[in-house]
Amino acid sequence: MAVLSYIEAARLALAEEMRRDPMVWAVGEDLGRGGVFGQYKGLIDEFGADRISDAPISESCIMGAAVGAAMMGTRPIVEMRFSDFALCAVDELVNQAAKARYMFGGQTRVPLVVREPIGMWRSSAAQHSQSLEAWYAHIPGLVVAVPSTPADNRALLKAAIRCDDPVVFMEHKNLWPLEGEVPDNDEVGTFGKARTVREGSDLTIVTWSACVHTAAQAAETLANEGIETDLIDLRTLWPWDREAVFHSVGRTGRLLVAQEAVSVAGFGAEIAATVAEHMHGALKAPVRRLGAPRIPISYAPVLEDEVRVTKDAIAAAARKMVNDR
Amino acid sequence: MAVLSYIEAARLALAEEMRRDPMVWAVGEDLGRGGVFGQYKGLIDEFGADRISDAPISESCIMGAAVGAAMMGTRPIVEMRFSDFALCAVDELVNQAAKARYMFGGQTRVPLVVREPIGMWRSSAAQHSQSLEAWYAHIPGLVVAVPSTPADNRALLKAAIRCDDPVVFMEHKNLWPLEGEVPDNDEVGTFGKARTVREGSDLTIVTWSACVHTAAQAAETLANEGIETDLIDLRTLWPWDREAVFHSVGRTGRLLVAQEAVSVAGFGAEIAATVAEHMHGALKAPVRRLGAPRIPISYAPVLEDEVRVTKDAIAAAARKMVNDR
Amino acid sequence: MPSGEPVRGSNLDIDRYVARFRAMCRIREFENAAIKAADEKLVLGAIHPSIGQEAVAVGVCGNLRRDDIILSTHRGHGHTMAKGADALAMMRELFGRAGGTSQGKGGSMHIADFEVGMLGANGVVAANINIAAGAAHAIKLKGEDKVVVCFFGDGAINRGPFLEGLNWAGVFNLPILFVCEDNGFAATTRTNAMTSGDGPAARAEALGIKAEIIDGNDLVSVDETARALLDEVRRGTPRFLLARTYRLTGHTSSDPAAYRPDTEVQDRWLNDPIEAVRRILQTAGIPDGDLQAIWDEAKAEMQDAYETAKATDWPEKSLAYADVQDIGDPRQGAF
Amino acid sequence: MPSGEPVRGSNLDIDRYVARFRAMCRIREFENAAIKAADEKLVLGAIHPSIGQEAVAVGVCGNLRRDDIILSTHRGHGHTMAKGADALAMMRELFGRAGGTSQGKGGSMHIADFEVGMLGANGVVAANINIAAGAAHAIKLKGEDKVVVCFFGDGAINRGPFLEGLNWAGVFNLPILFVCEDNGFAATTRTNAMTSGDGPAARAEALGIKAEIIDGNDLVSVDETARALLDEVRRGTPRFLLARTYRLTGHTSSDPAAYRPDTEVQDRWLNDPIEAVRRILQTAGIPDGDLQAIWDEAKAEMQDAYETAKATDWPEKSLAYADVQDIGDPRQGAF
Ligand SMILES: Cc1ncc(C[n+]2csc(CCOP(=O)(O)OP(=O)(O)O)c2C)c(N)n1
Ligand SMILES: Cc1ncc(C[n+]2csc(CCOP(=O)(O)OP(=O)(O)O)c2C)c(N)n1
Ligand SMILES: [Mg+2]
Ligand SMILES: [Mg+2]
Repeated sequence: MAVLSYIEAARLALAEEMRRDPMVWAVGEDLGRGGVFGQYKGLIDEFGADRISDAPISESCIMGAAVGAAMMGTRPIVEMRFSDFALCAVDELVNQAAKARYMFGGQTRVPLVVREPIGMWRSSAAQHSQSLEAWYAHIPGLVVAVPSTPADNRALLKAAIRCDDPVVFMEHKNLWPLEGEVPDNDEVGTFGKARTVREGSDLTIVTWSACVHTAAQAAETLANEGIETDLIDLRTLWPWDREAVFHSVGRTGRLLVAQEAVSVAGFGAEIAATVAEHMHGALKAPVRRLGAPRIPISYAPVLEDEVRVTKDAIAAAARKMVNDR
Repeated sequence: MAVLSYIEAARLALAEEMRRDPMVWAVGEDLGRGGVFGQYKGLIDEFGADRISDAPISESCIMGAAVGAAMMGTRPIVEMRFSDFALCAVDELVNQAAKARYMFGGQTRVPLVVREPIGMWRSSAAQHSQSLEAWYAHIPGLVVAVPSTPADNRALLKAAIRCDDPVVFMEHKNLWPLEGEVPDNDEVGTFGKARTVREGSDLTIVTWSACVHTAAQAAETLANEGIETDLIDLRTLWPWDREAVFHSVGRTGRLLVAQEAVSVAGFGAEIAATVAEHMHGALKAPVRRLGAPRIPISYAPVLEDEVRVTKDAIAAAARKMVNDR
Repeated sequence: MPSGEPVRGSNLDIDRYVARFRAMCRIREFENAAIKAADEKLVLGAIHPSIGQEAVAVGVCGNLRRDDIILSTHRGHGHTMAKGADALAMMRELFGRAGGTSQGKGGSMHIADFEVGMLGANGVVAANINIAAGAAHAIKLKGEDKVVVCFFGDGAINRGPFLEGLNWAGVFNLPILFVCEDNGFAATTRTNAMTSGDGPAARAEALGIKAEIIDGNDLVSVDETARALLDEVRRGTPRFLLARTYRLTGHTSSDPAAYRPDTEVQDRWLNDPIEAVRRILQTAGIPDGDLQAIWDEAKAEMQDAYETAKATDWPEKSLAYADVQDIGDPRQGAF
Repeated sequence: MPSGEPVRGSNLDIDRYVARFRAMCRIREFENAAIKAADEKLVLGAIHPSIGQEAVAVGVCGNLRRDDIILSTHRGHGHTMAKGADALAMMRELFGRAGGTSQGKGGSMHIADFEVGMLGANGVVAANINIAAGAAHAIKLKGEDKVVVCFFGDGAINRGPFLEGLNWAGVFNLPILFVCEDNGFAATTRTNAMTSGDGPAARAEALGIKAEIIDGNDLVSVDETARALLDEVRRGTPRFLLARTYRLTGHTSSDPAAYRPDTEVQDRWLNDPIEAVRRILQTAGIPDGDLQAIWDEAKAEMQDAYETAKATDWPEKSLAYADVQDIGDPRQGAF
């Protein structure tokens, strides 16, 4: 076990996969100098400018070209810098990458990894802070990964690179410096396999990405009050680990979903609805969602904080669910 | 009361609003010749080429220019032709139009109507058939309208044109020829006000757009079996009429949501989750969703039909909910 | 600029041009059969015939290897056939039947045949430009000597991907030939009315891609110019070809094209690219009977394709769930 | 091409240039104060200083009426001040405080002041180009005689909106001046390494927008060229101005810009546009003490702005829910 940061773990995964498979290459703006957050730092020295490729400010061509390059047998990783900028390349991702294999009757495959850093990152404001994972979960053909730890970032990025279908890989900007243990073995993650962060019998909290850590703090607080949380980190939203959630709710009888994204039509709705459909009889309390209000994200810290799902909000909601017996 | 088709009702609304307000104008490809479905036929003769304006094949500029023109006090209606092509203009709609008013601290407004014809239209295949209303409902700043009748198409399009915020106006391509009574008065619709299509006490079916008609047929079948449906047409998804749904489910104790869109992370999840959160105690059966499987839409009719939510599927699901007492 | 066999006059490479004449007749008759099927509601989706533009497809693709790559547009039948796709499989695709090139899942607007290097038509105007640049990018990364040809229309030059894709090809020096088929129209709109500046070639050159402008209805100049440009492309320089032509039918098979005078269309029919080749071959001494026989054969072949497609079964329903993605249950949450 | 007052030599319009010198000093010192605040974590979001590019903002905006319109980029402080926005309100916006131009909701990358016709910086490169074309479109539809100026960088010419927006302006003949500030860099990348062809002006002309190329660090030529172009624009012809300049700081205030040699930057400092104006005014007989006093005043003003902003309250929390949209409850489903 080595201790690595979330960003180092991603760099390691990239380097390992690029060594393993000469068809893997990355392209995006400023990658030659390490990328905007340093996710590619140093890689150009080992792999050269063809495989750690700079790009013009052409998001739709970065994505579209990657689709063509993937159909021709290479395995491109495209860097969107901020997930918000991927909105300049939605036709390429949703109409082209996601549908090519199906639309052409299985004649081709699009092994493409789209790295989209998501989430609030102090005072980045409305166009650099969004979390739109629900959008991509809604699109047939796309895999959606939302890692929350260094170990998962490495394992899931490796899985994404080896996946023969397009993967929207959403790293949370606030997690870059987060440190954690990363196994020394060459572990490759499994899509659709949730992680139980802690076990408990009073309620189930389902979450993903950076919100996992907020929820873990809330669970700590709750534990001190004698409320035991079964905390589930979904890791991927498509596929998502329904069985793990059903199993947990079957034991706790209570589901709380916590998400950073806007709650309305967020992925939390899918989880809550699915549990309500399939586990109605097992519920001791109504399912419950927490998420951002339906407002753009502000620049001023005090206003930005208004959309945050806090540890206290999670603990309060959990408390209410458990105590309203 | 005059009988008009869905497409005629839209043309009427447009003409009425353009006569009323000289700042209203429409822009899109081929509008001068009436638009791809004839939604603008004849309007250029009355309003001229400046107000029924052709456009280059430049979706991102059609949308982006409309944002600028709206901030300068005009009221543009942009025609996206197929909602699928609006994916070439997502930055302009989501990062710019939806956020400008907020991001600039209320200094400006973006009175913009984005017409996005949605839905399956025999053998239009993967890139001309999508229903992505859930995406826009997830975006703060956007209104989402999904009319199902000629009367609503007229009244809601007029409301959209008069709205001072951006409205994503989704007409269903299969409904263009649908005829229905349209009031002679100058009725302007209200966003967030659902329509009760038929009343019943056994279960509530919530739906919108073309699926309303499929659900109505199912309700007819169910009625013959003695199952009375409270059928609700939401008309708009943001805002959506929570109170109407709560009120109905309060009486029936059963909620079935039917949608043409992909079920996973579709707007039906929002409705089912909300009802499960707030009306748990009133439910006689688990909430239930019907929607398309998570596959792209095929060209071949037999394959295209595999993603359709049919009258029979709705009736079967309803029957099961009512009979599993 | 043209190189290779001189073809006008006495020592015309007759076999070459007879073969191209046949290819053009086959495309023309494929389109005619498809239009008939659409009128009869046997082909249910919209189709965009390439009648009048056959010389571009045949002239360019006639200079490609089987392992070279092309990408096309909504108006893609001609390109696809010219690259070597099977007409019956294509017809079955349009009919949405089993054995279609894409198993009936794509239809006309997504016609594709990866076996012959045809990476797909596209329902989104100009979307193929970026994808084509990427295909060429992969070829360069792999060190292969294939080339990519990207066909698009004059309306596509007003979408962002035209700038982004051509700039990309120039920056990375990719083996790609951009072929703009200027047929004067973007759906019901005369393209020049919505285009500022001197058009496709001027834009390409401003993006660092040298351009040639030719009469796209003249098979000989398409053939010779394409051959010369593809030589350069194969050596690693992206190039641009603007082929002026005319869309003799409506935008789709159901478009009466009332927005243009009949006289204009009648004049353009006098410039039918197939008749032009026929005249060249007649002058070169081929008996017209032989040429008419070739055309009749093409017609018969496509009528057979129509009948066979019509008699073919629908695809297996289970195919609806095939080739979505390797993981995840597509039925989840649906019914 | 330049028109109006001759300014070099004896009969220099002194007051005009003293005013512009002051405007440039104020921008420079605003940026310096903002950088200091960012270093001290008083300004929390990223800021993109325009140090070294002041002559473009001041030279162009100095020829605009208050009711004319500008749109800017992530590097928008200079343009916004040059158009007449209040420096203290801007500083408060960067600090995220009450009384900011956008009430603290937008910050540096969304700086805007609609009162003075500044319709916003933009966090998305090139997104302002289409919006600006639309603003000009509205002006034309309303029959007003305002003009729009759209500022963007050399990196923005590789995004689709550059093509779509310029084509739009040409097709509809809109009153808009596109100003490309070529500072040689797109973030950490030398723009020319990722740009094919002859650059911004060549692309603009291929799109039917006539272009002028000038030294953007020479206030006089920016002023005179902009004045001449804006005359044409006001008469209804879109025009393009390419201003060559240099970004003297890093991309953001926290970018050490290690990707370029110090010597390059040192050389460029010798071409500081503010010092150039100072020299012109000295030659024209203005005592250097007077000029230094103007600069010192600017510095004092911005230090005050910094202190005042620092002492200003945060915005009311309730503002988070204001100005979302007129209907719908934004709290629904959240907590
Ligand atoms: C992004 C996008 N916008 C609009 C359309 C609708 N559309 C299909 S074909 C067409 C005209 C294209 O003109 P051109 O590129 O010249 O090709 P042609 O039809 O003339 O072969 C349009 C507007 C589309 N398919 N995609
Ligand atoms: C669509 C988009 N892609 C990438 C970015 C990240 N980004 C911000 S500024 C910048 C460089 C822009 O260069 P240029 O247009 O020359 O402006 P400059 O910074 O030199 O003033 C980049 C890549 C962005 N904001 N938007
Ligand atoms: Mg055309
Ligand atoms: Mg620059």
